Amino acid sequence: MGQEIMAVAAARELRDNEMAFIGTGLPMIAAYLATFTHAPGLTLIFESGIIGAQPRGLAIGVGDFKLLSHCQKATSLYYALSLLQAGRVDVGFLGAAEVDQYGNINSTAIGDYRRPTVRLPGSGGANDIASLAKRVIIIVGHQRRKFPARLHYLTTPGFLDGGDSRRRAGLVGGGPSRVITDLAVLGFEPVSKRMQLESVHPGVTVEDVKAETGFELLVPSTIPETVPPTLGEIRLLRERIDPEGEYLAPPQPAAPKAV
Amino acid sequence: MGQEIMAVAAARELRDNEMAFIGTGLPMIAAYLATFTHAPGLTLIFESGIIGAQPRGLAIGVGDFKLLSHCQKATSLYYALSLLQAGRVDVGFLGAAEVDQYGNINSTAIGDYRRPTVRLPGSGGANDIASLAKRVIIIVGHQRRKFPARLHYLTTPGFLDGGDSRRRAGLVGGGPSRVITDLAVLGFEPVSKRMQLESVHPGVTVEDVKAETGFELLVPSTIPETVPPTLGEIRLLRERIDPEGEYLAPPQPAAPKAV
Amino acid sequence: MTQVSHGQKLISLAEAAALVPDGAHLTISGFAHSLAPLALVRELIRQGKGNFELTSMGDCWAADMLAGAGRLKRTRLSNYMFEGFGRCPNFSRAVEAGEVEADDYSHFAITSRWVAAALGLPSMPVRVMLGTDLVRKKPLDRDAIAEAPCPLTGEPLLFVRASRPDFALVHASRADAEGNVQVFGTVSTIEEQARAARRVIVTVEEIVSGQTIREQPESTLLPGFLVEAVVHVPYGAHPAGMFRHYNFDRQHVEHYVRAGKSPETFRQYLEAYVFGVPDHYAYLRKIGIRRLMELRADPWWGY
Amino acid sequence: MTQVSHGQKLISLAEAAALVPDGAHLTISGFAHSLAPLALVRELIRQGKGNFELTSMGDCWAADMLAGAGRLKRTRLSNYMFEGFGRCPNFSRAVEAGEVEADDYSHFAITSRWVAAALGLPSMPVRVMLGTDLVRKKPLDRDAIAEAPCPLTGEPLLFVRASRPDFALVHASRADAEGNVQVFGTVSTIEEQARAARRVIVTVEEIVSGQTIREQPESTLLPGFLVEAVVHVPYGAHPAGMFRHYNFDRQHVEHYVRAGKSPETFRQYLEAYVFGVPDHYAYLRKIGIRRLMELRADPWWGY
Repeated sequence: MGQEIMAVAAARELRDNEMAFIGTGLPMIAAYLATFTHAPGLTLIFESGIIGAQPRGLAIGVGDFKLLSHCQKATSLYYALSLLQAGRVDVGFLGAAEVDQYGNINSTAIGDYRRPTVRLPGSGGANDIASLAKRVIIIVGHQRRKFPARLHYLTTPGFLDGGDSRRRAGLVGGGPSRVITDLAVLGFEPVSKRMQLESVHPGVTVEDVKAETGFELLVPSTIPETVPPTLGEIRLLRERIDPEGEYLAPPQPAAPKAV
Repeated sequence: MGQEIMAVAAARELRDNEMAFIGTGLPMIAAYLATFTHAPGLTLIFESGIIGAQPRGLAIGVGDFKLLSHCQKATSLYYALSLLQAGRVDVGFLGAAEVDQYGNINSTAIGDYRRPTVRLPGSGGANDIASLAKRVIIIVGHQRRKFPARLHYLTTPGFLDGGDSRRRAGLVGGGPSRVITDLAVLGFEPVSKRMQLESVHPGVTVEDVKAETGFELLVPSTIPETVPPTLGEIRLLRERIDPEGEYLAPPQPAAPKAV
Repeated sequence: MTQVSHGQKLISLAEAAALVPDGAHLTISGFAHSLAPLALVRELIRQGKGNFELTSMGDCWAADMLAGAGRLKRTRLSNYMFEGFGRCPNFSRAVEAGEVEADDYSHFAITSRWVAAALGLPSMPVRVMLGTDLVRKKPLDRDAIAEAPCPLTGEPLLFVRASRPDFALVHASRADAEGNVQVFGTVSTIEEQARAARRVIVTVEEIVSGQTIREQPESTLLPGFLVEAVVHVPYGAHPAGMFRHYNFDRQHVEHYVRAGKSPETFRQYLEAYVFGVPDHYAYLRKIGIRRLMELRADPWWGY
Repeated sequence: MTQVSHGQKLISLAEAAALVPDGAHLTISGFAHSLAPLALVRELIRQGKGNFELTSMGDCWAADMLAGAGRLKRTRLSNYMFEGFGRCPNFSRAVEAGEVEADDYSHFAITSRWVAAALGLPSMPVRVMLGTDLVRKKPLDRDAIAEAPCPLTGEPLLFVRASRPDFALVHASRADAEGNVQVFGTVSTIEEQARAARRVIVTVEEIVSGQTIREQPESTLLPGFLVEAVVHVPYGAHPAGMFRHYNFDRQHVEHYVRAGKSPETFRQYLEAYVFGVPDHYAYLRKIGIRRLMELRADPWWGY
């Protein structure tokens, strides 16, 4: 259910006819859900060079041949990413190993950069998406170690040091607009650019969110509950988009799969 | 015969396995001749985006579908010209409305630039070729008005003001190596970069060349005669490359062509 | 999981021309005698549109027709020439008469202005034009170029400013109703022009299904999101040609070049082929079915 | 007028690996589980080659194999991840152990370093990496980037220096004997890598005639003059896949990732699949014909 409400909350952030830069996993599920509900005119772009994908089923990655087959344009990584720099991409999705109070992300290393405790995959297109898309939605599990006071490495820009530091650095994209977790939906206070709570998911308290956040979170006086998934959304997720439960917890114990 | 000796002299400037940026008319005839004689491994590139052409017959322009059909790579103008900037092109050919003593070329305007007496086509890729190719061969009819002391407009760089002014301007290509006319073959003195006579065509005197040159030409003490076309070269030109006499004076009065 | 079909972009030639206002800054496809959206240019002239500004690489045909009809105000260009037939008669005369302002670039530099815009950069560095009058004489574009050293190596470079024309007018081989465009053969600067322009109108030889496009997504030059409108115009480049569809019309080109020798004879040409025909099919009827059939490409050689 | 055939570029896999010296600076094709020249990488390891430097966008497979075999000295990279299977085990462990030096970029910035080289520019401006540790922490490449304003607009930009690796190692769909290369599907950064590198070696699924290439010249990614050597290696990307030829081998990937969990088990993997097989066909026999057939792509969907 945590996964499902994240997918639904993310899907609702997408508007019809937008250009969306998509990663795999929950962002892809959210994009499919949006396409089947309120945003049929969404154009899906993947950094692998796939433009206007018409995917048959869930893909395991942005390079998946399922996304490539019968897309509108099969091209290069440089082409896809240059669409971002040209300001043509409305919204991008990002995951994170760590995210700080200004929406900056670490996906490179835990510990010292030159001799890390854990070497992570690195930016990939994440820095590009976060630097350049009109807005960015971060999807991340809400655990205290993932919401630290200070990142080990700043891979991907949110609002940097807050205020107008992002614009002053020369970053032309709009920055993160939402952080969607399994506990809550968060946003950014317009002037300071500090992260603030927008809504808590059903059954979650403000204190639950604070307990799993390693920095001081802005909490407006009234916090609504996240609008829960509708039955229609749940059915689309479970029956049409991810019937095997590859990304979402399966509704019942999965049968053993043939290899 | 003037055209034929120009084509032969130009062909001899090409070496096997070079990358050659080709225009239409005499440069194309010269390239074909080189391919059929000493340079079978020549790669022909056209600014229109045609790489590795295998032309069936003479083309009327660099955009001709005869060049495009069954080439190795059909691409964009930007791609073709960027090969020049990457230093991958050994030799380029240029025509000229005017050429000065440093091999600078005008192909833009005669008279005042803003209100010219004669508006010419403009640089096209000529400035790019002359700026960037390792060496450039200029092919032009030898008439005094085409060899002026001062250009009306400097479209395409030769050695600019001579000496090392070309390098100082930031131009990375080697500049013009030869000027081939219907009277002579000319080159450039290595230090001053002024144009100097290299050889005169059979039946032409040094005085003939000087009379048709509007600036002071460097003339070394001994000037050989241009090696005349061989019978084999003449036969290739007249029988195989340009049997209709489209660019070379036909060997006998042409029959009226059907439209 | 099939995609819901997007808004239809197919419109008529008259509707397409009506989108373009007087005084617009245009960039138009074309290289020598191919890829020119001449049916659309004729319709613009027919509708009385003009006072245009152009940014041009190889659209000799569009530029010369617009100049000859008195619809061209100024142009930044790298080359206007009718390959194999000499100078563009109307354009040359208009510049010589002071009726059209011109500012010259090299092919690579003018294209780099579109590349900068396509890449979302304020400018692109190039190593051309340096030391020449292309840099020194800039009646229109003094602030569009700057010599500056590479910040990393100190090498001298020329930075050319991103150019964002109001419209790219493009003729291509085929498209689907969502505006995905494919081109057979060389693609000239169509991609750079379309990515640089604020709005893109494409005329095509054939409308095909989205499925046809998606069977060869490697061949898509312009994805649908770049394209605002698509117009089906067979022989839409005539008298220029389209690789794999038809050759340029040498007879008609010679006729045009002769007509262009004087304003009087060119006015007669426009009367006959633009004002005197109500639409593109009337134009094609005037050219004649026999001639159109003669121009068709051989399916093996593509021309 | 037919063209005389050029020097033959077809060589064996062993000959191709022998061209690459110890300590070379490499760039290798690959995006996620596709386009990886893994037969060539295995042959490099088999021949004892190592001490390599990499400049990388998406060649997770090559990088992880080289790191696991102790052949990788340093890398500038934007991302190494086995999509759907987590981190690259050997690479991550090697960095954590201080055995491999890493310097991080974004995809767009590292690719722009090849774009600069491809275009013959000393550097390219980008609007990414600004404000982050990708700019501040540069153990290898302090002088490869510089923040500087656009000379025309004053906007803040990051200039990244042209990168010219010694070799680009590429796996592609098909080529002819002159080295003209075509790729089905997305092309990752193959074009930028091949244009940036000093020497280019391409392994391909199929060798086709020059005529076949010339029938679809629009599909040629690398023209022959860029390519020094071509090697025919069917299933040369295994366990990665090739669009329209075969899918990546999920079973084998899972096996590899498990083996990569410790140096000991990965040594066993190398023994079994690299050192224990004399050549690529022996490797394919070990994978098994039945499995290779299972991986074949459906001709309609391409996977």
